[in-house]
Amino acid sequence: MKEIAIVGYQQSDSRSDAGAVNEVEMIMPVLERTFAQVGINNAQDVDFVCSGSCDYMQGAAFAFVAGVDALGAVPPIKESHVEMDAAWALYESMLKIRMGHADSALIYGFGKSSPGELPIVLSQQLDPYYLAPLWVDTISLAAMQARMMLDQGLITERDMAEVVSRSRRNAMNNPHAQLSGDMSADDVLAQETYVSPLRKGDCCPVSDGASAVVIATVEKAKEWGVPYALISGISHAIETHNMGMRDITDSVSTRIAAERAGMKAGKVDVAQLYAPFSHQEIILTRALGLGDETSINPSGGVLAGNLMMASGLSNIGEVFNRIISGEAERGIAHATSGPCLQHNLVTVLEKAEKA
Amino acid sequence: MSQPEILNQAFELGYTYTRSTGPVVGRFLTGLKNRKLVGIKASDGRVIVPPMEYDPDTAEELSEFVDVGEQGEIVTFAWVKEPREAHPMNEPFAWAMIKLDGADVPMIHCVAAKSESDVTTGARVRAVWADETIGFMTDIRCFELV
Amino acid sequence: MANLAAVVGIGQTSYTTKREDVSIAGLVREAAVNALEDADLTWNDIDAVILGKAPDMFEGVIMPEVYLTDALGCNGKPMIRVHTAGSVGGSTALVAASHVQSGMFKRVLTVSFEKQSESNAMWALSNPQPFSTHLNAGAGGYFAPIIREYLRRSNAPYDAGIKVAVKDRLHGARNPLAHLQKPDITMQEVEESFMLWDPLRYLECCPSSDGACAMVIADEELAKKSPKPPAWIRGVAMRSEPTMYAGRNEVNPQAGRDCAADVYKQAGVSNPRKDFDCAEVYVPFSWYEPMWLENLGFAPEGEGWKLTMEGATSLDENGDIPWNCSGGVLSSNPIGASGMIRFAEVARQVRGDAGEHQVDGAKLALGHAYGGGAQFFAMWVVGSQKS
Amino acid sequence: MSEEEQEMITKVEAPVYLKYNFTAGSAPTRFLAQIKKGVLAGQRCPKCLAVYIPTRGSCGRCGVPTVEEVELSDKATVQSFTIVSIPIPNNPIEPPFIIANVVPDGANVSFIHLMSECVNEEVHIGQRVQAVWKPEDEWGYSMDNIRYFKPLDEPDVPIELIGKLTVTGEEG
Repeated sequence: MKEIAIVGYQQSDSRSDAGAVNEVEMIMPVLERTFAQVGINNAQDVDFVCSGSCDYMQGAAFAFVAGVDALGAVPPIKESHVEMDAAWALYESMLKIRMGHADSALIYGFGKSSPGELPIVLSQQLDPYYLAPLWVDTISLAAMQARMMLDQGLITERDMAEVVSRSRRNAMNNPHAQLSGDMSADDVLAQETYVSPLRKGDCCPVSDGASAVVIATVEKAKEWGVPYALISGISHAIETHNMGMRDITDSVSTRIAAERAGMKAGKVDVAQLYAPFSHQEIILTRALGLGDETSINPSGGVLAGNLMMASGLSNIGEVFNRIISGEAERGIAHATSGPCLQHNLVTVLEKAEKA
Repeated sequence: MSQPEILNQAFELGYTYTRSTGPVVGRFLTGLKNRKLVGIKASDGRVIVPPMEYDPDTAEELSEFVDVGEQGEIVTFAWVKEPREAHPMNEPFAWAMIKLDGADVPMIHCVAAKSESDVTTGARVRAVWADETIGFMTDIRCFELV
Repeated sequence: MANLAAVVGIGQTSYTTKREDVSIAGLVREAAVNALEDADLTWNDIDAVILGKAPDMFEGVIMPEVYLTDALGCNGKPMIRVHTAGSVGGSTALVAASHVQSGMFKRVLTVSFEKQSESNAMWALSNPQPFSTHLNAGAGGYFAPIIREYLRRSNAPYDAGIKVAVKDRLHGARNPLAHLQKPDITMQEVEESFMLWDPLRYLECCPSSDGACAMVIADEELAKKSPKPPAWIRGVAMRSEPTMYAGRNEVNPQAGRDCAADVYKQAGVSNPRKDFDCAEVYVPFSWYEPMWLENLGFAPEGEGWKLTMEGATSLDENGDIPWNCSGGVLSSNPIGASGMIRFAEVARQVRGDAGEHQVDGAKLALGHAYGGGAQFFAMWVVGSQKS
Repeated sequence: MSEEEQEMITKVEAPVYLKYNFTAGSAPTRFLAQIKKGVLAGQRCPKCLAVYIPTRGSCGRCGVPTVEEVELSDKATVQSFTIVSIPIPNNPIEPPFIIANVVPDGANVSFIHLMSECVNEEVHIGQRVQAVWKPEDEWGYSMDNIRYFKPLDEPDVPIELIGKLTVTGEEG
């Protein structure tokens, strides 16, 4: 099977409000930087393009069609789209390369979530008969999950606050982060509760932005002559939509995905976990069996800026960055979808052997 | 090129949506209309309320309905200090997962309470019915502490 | 080279204006169960589910794969949701095929659906956006001017569209699943139907349907063991181009031509009219048959309408290259599923399992879908033989 | 049959309305700021030099931002059209009416707008038209400042030149 590498990654700033910039205007600068990083001109220089977005973020049907306007798709290109986080667009691109129909692919994700009331928008993901009509927002669902963990003694509020503190501090090194700063766990605990037991700091912000990744066969990566990291495994799994039927203090599907992706085959130096709420990072860390040897969310993770439909892809890019910089040799990137970690994807990245 | 001003305009995206329920969801909603709660038995015998159409573990179609009580116990909850406009309650309230008597799987609904400190995991609650029930999820106006 | 993959199970719902007896999950489930039964498989035999549908706003359920997990037996398995506008049913089938062709999966289920009646919207999703003119009169309003330009270029007789409208409804009358059942339709009836978007009459336009379509796609080894003949996937291609750019050929889009050339090359097709036994092509408005006959190389540019008028595309007239034997999009249109129905119907043909609309001895067939402003294309070629 | 079964619920009304604060993109905003002043402003692609109106932010062909503003004529050519016989939701205009794809002089792409003051059956591809504006005090950030396009008494534009005229209406 052809080895596949990631060769480029760029992200926009994560902003609470992208202002006048529309979707195509948000995507273009990110793509431009990605192309420059890889040393290619535009989407014509890759064999396949796949994007991830969701119409309901900005509130317009066919939002992804605008994305095609950023690609220079004349002559026409091989292109597809998932109404999911772009990490799944990367997954689709991997299939395309593995089947021999592409040697390289551009993947991008974008979301302008600020125009709507995101936690309420996402309530309409839920069961359309039993839950969507109640407008149960995503923060409240996560708060119930957190309380269950607190009640069962699986975590403390301080554990959660420490996740937040580390995120904000790590984000100080991330120029694209929306929330960063030298915030201690005590500072977090000093915040009043928001949707109890969650504090504002426990919740990811609402963000606008985009990110892009280029992947290619190792042969192609070498031809391009750019640093690359290997994608040694990728897998995902979804769970029942009835939260009452899941153990929401655990993430079974994350564990399944990590096993299938071969995470356990080696040491994990870095893990970028898509945890929109502080306690979910703890769930994921435990589900994956990660210990002290693993640096968790060095970018700050989505608590420092949550690009809906793109942050899962960004996580893959952030691990890539740390491998090519030499900070890490092996890492995993996680993406999630659905309420309370219903659907999870795990990618394993590794340092390439010296060519 | 001068720096563009920002042009904003509020708009509402929406449709009326008339949903056909199918027999399982329809049976539950019919129960609500009659102020009764009904669950369904999963392949492993657990009683799920509201009833799911398909078993999460075996993917089999489910059909064995079971009546459950209108009282239950809070499994976990979230306290909403500032209800959002779309929320079913205007005053501070709790979202809760509630395991009804006779059910094994908790359902999600809201719980009316004066303050967060009144609500606890394990607390007993009872369904409060809307003045008029029409066969919709909001026929349960909320749950209240017993 | 891609691993071999084949369609080993096909399931559809019947298509109708409103499926009032099922939930959204129930609708999707029905097609999926039919596909599993057709393949003589159970839920445990499925390794992943690939779901497709057009905009979530049709049902108002955001990212519905999240809610449909249990209906599709997907708990613990991979689930992916594709959305490429009107071409999505075709694109979804291609993404499903790639799961197997990549060698990463042995057997997957793919499902696409639309329960668009739920939205009660008159012209699907044409609600106004701020700062733009509110002249959106539905898809017909968008495509009618393009059709007018085709008429100008080709000098096609005014009734070529009418002929397609009749032909596809007569085909649909052979297909018990088709939404419109009009066995007695006449040219006169179509011609006298209300002119909606000149030159498109009411009966030259697709209906709006609820429905779902599903397929099981398996690798070579499992396909060989399948109880019914597999439909081997001989070529897969997709192409996209922007909605609008200076000099864009909207009548005969390059993306469609390029996509066809790509898929033909894979399948060893040099003369599509001769090499294919039939085709299912996305024709939501009658005139798109002659337009796509040209775009897909079945006829020289400007002459697609001649095939239509000669009856070459008609099963009832013993045409040499029947198009849309199932009745096509003109007979059933659950938008998100419409592309997959095309792909599934050609698989039925080469499996010899198309019932009253079977083309005798069909061995090689083209499935086609398009979407957006005729800018997204998905195609596959299936055959009764591996090569 | 029990009473309960007789009244089985089979459907529910479940409206979903979500509020958004729509923001025009920055390139669209520049177009809208001009049309508020009664000016049809196109934007030129720096690579292929095509002029777009109304711009969406990029040249679809090249995938780059359209930056340079180009003032266009309000005279235009009909690229194609349809006669619509059904009402548009949320639009008071009464059918039958003509929606035409018109290319303003100086632009290379068309946009759709209404045509009026014409005999519907006589509208044709290549026909010359001109914008009829609303009174100035009604102008806002909208293409609707143009009420409709009306026929001009000028010779038709040859097919191969549609979308290629300069801002003065000459062969580009």
